[in-house]
Amino acid sequence: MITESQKASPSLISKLIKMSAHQRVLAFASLIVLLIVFSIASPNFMQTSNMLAILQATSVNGVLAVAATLVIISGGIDLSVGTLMTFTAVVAGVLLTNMNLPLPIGVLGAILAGAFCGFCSGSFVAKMKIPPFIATLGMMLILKGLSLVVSGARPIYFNNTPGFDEISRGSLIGEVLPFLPIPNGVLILFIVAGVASYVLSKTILGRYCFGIGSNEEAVRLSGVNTDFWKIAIYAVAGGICGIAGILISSRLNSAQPALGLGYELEAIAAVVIGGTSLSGGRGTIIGTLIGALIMAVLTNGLRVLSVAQEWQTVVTGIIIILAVYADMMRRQKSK
Amino acid sequence: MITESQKASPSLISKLIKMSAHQRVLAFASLIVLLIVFSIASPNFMQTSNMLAILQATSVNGVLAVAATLVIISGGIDLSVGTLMTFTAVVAGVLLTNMNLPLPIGVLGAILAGAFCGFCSGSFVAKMKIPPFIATLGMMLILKGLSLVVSGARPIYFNNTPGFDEISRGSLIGEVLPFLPIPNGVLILFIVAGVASYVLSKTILGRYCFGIGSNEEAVRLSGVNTDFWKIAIYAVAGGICGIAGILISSRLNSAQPALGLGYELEAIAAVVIGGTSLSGGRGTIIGTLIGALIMAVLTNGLRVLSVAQEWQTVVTGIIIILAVYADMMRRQKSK
Amino acid sequence: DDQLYIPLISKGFQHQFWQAVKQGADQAAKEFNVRVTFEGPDTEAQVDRQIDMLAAALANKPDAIGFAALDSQAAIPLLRKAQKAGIPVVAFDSGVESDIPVTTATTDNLAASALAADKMAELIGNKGQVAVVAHSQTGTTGIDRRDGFLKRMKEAHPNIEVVTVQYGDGDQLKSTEVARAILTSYPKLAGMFGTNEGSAVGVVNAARESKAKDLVIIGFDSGTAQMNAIRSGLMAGAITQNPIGIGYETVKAAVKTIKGEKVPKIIDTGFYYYTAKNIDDPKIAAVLYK
Amino acid sequence: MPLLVEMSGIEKRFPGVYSLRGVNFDLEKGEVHALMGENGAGKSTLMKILSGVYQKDSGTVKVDDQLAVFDGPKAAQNAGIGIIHQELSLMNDLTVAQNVFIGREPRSAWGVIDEKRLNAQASDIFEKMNFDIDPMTEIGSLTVAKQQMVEIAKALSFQSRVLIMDEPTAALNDAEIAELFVIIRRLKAEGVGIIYISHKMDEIKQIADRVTVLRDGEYIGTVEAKETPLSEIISMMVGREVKDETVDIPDLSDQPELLAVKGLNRGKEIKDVSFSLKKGEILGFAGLMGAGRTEVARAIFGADPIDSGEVWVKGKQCHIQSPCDAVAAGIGYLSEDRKHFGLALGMDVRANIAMATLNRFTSSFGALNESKMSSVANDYIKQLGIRTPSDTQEVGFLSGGNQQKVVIAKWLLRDCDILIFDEPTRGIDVGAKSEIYKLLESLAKQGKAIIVISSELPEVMRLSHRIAVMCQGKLTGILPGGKATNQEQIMALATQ
Ligand SMILES: Nc1ncnc2c1ncn2[C@@H]1O[C@H](COP(=O)(O)OP(=O)(O)OP(=O)(O)O)[C@@H](O)[C@H]1O
Ligand SMILES: Nc1ncnc2c1ncn2[C@@H]1O[C@H](COP(=O)(O)OP(=O)(O)OP(=O)(O)O)[C@@H](O)[C@H]1O
Ligand SMILES: [Mg+2]
Ligand SMILES: [Mg+2]
Repeated sequence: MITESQKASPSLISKLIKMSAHQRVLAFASLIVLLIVFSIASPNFMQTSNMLAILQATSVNGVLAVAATLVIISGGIDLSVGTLMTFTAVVAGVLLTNMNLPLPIGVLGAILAGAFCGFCSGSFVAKMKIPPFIATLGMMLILKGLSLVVSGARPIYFNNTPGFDEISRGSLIGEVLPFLPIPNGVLILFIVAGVASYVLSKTILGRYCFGIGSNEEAVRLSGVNTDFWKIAIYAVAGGICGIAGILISSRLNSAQPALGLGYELEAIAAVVIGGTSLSGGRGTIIGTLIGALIMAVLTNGLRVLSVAQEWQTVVTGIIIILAVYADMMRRQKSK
Repeated sequence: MITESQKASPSLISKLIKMSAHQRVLAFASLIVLLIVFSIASPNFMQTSNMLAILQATSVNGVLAVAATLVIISGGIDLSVGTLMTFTAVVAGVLLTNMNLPLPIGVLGAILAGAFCGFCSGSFVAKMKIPPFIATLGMMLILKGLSLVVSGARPIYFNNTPGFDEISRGSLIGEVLPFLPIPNGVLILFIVAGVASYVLSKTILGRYCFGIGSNEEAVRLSGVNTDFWKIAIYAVAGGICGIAGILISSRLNSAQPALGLGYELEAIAAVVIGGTSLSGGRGTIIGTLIGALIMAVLTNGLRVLSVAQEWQTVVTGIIIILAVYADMMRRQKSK
Repeated sequence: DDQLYIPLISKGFQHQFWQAVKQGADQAAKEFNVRVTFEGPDTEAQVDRQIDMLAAALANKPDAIGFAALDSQAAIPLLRKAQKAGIPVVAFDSGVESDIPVTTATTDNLAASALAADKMAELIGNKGQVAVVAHSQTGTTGIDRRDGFLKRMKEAHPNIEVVTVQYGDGDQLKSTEVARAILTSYPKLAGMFGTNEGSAVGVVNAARESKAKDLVIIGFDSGTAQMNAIRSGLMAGAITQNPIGIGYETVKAAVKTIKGEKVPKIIDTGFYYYTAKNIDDPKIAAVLYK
Repeated sequence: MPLLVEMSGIEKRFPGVYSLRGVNFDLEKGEVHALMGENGAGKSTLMKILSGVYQKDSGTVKVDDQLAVFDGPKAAQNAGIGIIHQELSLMNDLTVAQNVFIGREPRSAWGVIDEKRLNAQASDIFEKMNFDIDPMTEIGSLTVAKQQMVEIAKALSFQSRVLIMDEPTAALNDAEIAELFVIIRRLKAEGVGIIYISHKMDEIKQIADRVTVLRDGEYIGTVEAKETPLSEIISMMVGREVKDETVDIPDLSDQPELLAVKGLNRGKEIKDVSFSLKKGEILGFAGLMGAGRTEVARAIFGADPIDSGEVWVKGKQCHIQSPCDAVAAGIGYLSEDRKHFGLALGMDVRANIAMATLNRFTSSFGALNESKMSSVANDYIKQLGIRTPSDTQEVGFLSGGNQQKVVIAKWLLRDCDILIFDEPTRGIDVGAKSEIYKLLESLAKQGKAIIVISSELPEVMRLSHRIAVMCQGKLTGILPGGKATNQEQIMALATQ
């Protein structure tokens, strides 16, 4: 574990820089600028504990954004990520608390439930030819209702499953490296992002994801079963939302059936800020990660500065526009 | 007025049927099916007063959806319609209540404020090359905050402006045709839709709207100042949101500064259910109107049937998917 | 069927507070053998959605209606319509600016959070910094609870500084994030007040995650997580209203009115401050929801 | 010889259009069978049926004497039938190699792609084709010609027994065409059957064994290519004889200068280009693929920003920042890539023809006069022979050549003083081509100044009063038109 993370760290940074140089992840610079500005504005901002809070805050939205990235690169959109997360959390609650099953089954159950819902959305899109917006909007409503139905409209607490909250809050890294108490939730986000990034760039699924997003008809004419792969992409995204479901319910030590609405916009925003095009065909996971971090830093920073809430939203809006504008400028110049 | 509406009514229906036959507005059939099913299921559904309630409920979302349709046909998206509506309502509140200005100024002020915000979004998109999703997401956040700032985070009541609530609640038609007490809000929706429909199909703005949505670069290389027209489209959409702002604040006799979040998804959903493609270049206002009606009928019908609220959302999700699926089927068959 | 039909239009649905109100209403429905439905919009900002719900409820020609107004004026035309149709209206949780409702079953949120302020002052020794995590900047209960707390602090405890009020929309995760940020910017913070279940649980989560030990936390409402926090001492105590009672009294008053009996103009369902000590008192336990 | 493919009695109907009626076609092993016909005759449709993209309404398809039913492109691929589509169908965001092997990536367990092998395999194919390209470049950044070469490479990589080429050379230059013919001859020797569609008549003589002609979706006949004179094939296609004159160069010495370009620079693509154009003159631009002709045109038109240089129109300097400015200054530009830059495919013929001139059809309040627009559109449909059921047909449903005619109509209607036509006859049939040549000549006679960029040397030589030759972003020389210049002189300047 130690060597793993020690190795990972420099290579990640060098990769970031390399990618940034490749004009792919220009949002990176905006993130740095934000961090610098907030550090200057508030001495409390650059504390370890606050940095951890930001990372922690990124974890759930980050995982959802990774899921959304896959779907968006393939030219679709997934509005159901938020309620899907909630639904899988409820499923985990039912399995672990109501049915008293062991932890791994709960986790697996949530991921499989997520993948199944994704499979359904994907089938609506691929087989029934329903526009992704509508298919996943419908799924979002269905899951919003089902979460309430399954949970009986009340939170399910994981009191039977000791250590459940450690999944997100504990720190495996911190145990071996006490000076780096990165919560597991963040570790999981990075693992999910790493795997997703690998899948996107190195596997068939990823290739078809880009291909379908770029020109679905061309891929189909090349003899690829695009329907199958589209469904697979939605199902994988659904499974990732299942991981987010575990993360959030572990953090709250309960499955909150009413949560999740509005999270989809935030996830999609992270994706787009990270440079992924909503029309499909291009995008990176690392960009998405940076997009999610930008949003978390922004929210946290403004809160730490105790900016009045109504102004927080105004400033957030302006900075999101400016951050993306800065990217556009750099991209144009580099051309 | 009488002859006007009497004339309009049959021609509207014949137009609807004709358009439906042209395989453009297939959602129409789904709407009819829904109406029939609910009438059979509940005797209370087909009352005049309930029909009026449905129309009333459609009015605000319908106007927002018309605004969203313009932007979507031009290949963009407008996430700010909901908070833009709220912001214009607050502007009207400030003008009419806080500053005690006469009614027409308040109405005009709201519409102009909307158009100005749309102009800003449009400029972000056209001049700063920011993806529409981000530009309007930023605008949405800015306006959400500004509404709270300007209103002092509390509702502004229109108690100084007697008759303000008549704008939406009164019934000009009802005064001349007592058996048809259609609220003015609905009348305004139909007028807005009619004008928008005319603009889209018969004017240069509409033609460029379709052209830019279909292939922006081709239009630009035809020597058209696409930036100008894109900004114009967003500005017009913003102005229409201003009308929605007047409608909602008149209906509530107050400007509610926290309203509006989430309304953008509903408006976009109505647009897409109505057969407009999110990738731009095709769509109709009449489809949008029907999409908005489908959503309102669905919500109202399930409520009148006293379906438990958690199941209402589930059923809504399923029916939205099925309605769009039915369209797809018909469209394919007619091919 | 000749069962009486009483729809309740509330301010919310998924939130535990409203589910508790629903529970009380269902309880009364069983007791008086009436049919009750319960609906509410997704957020307390959606005033127009609530009016659409009210309109749909009226279409069903109910025998009475329970209504918790999101805005004190917006629904008045529809309520007039109900009055014309002879449908009695029982207001609950918040009143409307009209004499149409036969009664209002509610608690005084201002007084309840003033009590929270007093308890907070007592626990932190009448001086220091405190912060508020509120659940709504525009909803009536949110405003009342925030203002009740702020006003009382200013008037009765001048040595205590309320350093910031921030809003987490009653969403546990968001409130956690908000509270953590507050703890970062005010390391010397002595106490925090969460104005509803989601906010209070968020504050507890944040205190746990950032290992803030000596923070005095006072919450509002109940729910398993909050009650556990109180039992374990993480949270000093919380104010609770009687949501089950509100639901119950609303239906009961409606039934009475339909039968022609008189009801008082205001039904105060009361509020309590509870701590680890009295949480199991039968009187308190009865008003807490899990 | 055994028949590889035998199609008989093929019918296909689209809403409002009878695309194919009872067409017969067969293909032998090792032959090149050319499929000819005017724009909209049904060639592409027939080939899409053979490759499983469309389903036929009736008729039979036999492969190796076995009845075959292709319900999708995969089924046709499995039967050994490969196709290069007329319209490029590539994934712009993927690299060249990724495009070529989409669906057939070399992979290990878990679906992990062996990117190195992928690129190596692609390099192999390109090497065999004598096509110099880095397999790792993104498709979207290539010129149309290079994209076309990638399409060809992709089709070759399937190693099909039947290879359909639907206008593979429309975007190619003589050099690449020669390269392609080498490949075709090699495949032929290997026993591959090739179906070849092209509007470049001289290619037929060079490469085809047999020729089948379609007209209006009907089967006209099959002839031996070697024994049949071109004029006969053309009259089979067009139903009449096509005569084309050679250019007669007018004396323009006393004509005013309409356009002057001075010291144009843009990155590596355009290096110090200067030339001028007189009223009534047709200036041809020749050069190899990537010579920078398109870039010059786009720069003059304001479609791309320039680094330095001046554009003078009618003796006045114009600061052209955007196409909008250019059109206002009287410059029109017909792009070489109709699909991306010329047409709104989802809109109807009428709207596309009027796209550059909408404000001429507006009355008060910006309302459009549809009937006027319709009558104008119909004039052009007649004049250019655009094959469409009506002026309200979606342009995307027209055949490739007819789409091209719609773009031409758009610029004719705009009536600019200076017209830049970039590959104007791409995909246009012989009959229509000579009509368009005559049209350009008459426009010049009316006093317009015209630039024609073309990769077909005969076309440049047929049309131009003067011929500008470009090489690697530089204008290497301007030659006189007509008989005074021969191909070798042009090629010498183009390959400096
Ligand atoms: N998908 C479609 N929908 C409607 N009509 C179509 C469709 N595809 C082709 N057509 C029509 O069928 C006819 C034949 O078209 P096709 O593309 O086969 O012509 P072509 O011979 O390849 O012409 P070109 O030389 O211009 O490429 C044309 O009139 C065209 O408009
Ligand atoms: N969109 C683009 N992105 C990057 N490079 C491009 C792009 N378009 C053209 N180029 C490059 O610019 C140079 C000039 O291309 P251009 O298209 O102007 O040549 P051309 O003379 O018109 O040739 P042809 O049209 O025959 O390909 C080439 O090196 C080409 O690779
Ligand atoms: Mg063709
Ligand atoms: Mg070119």
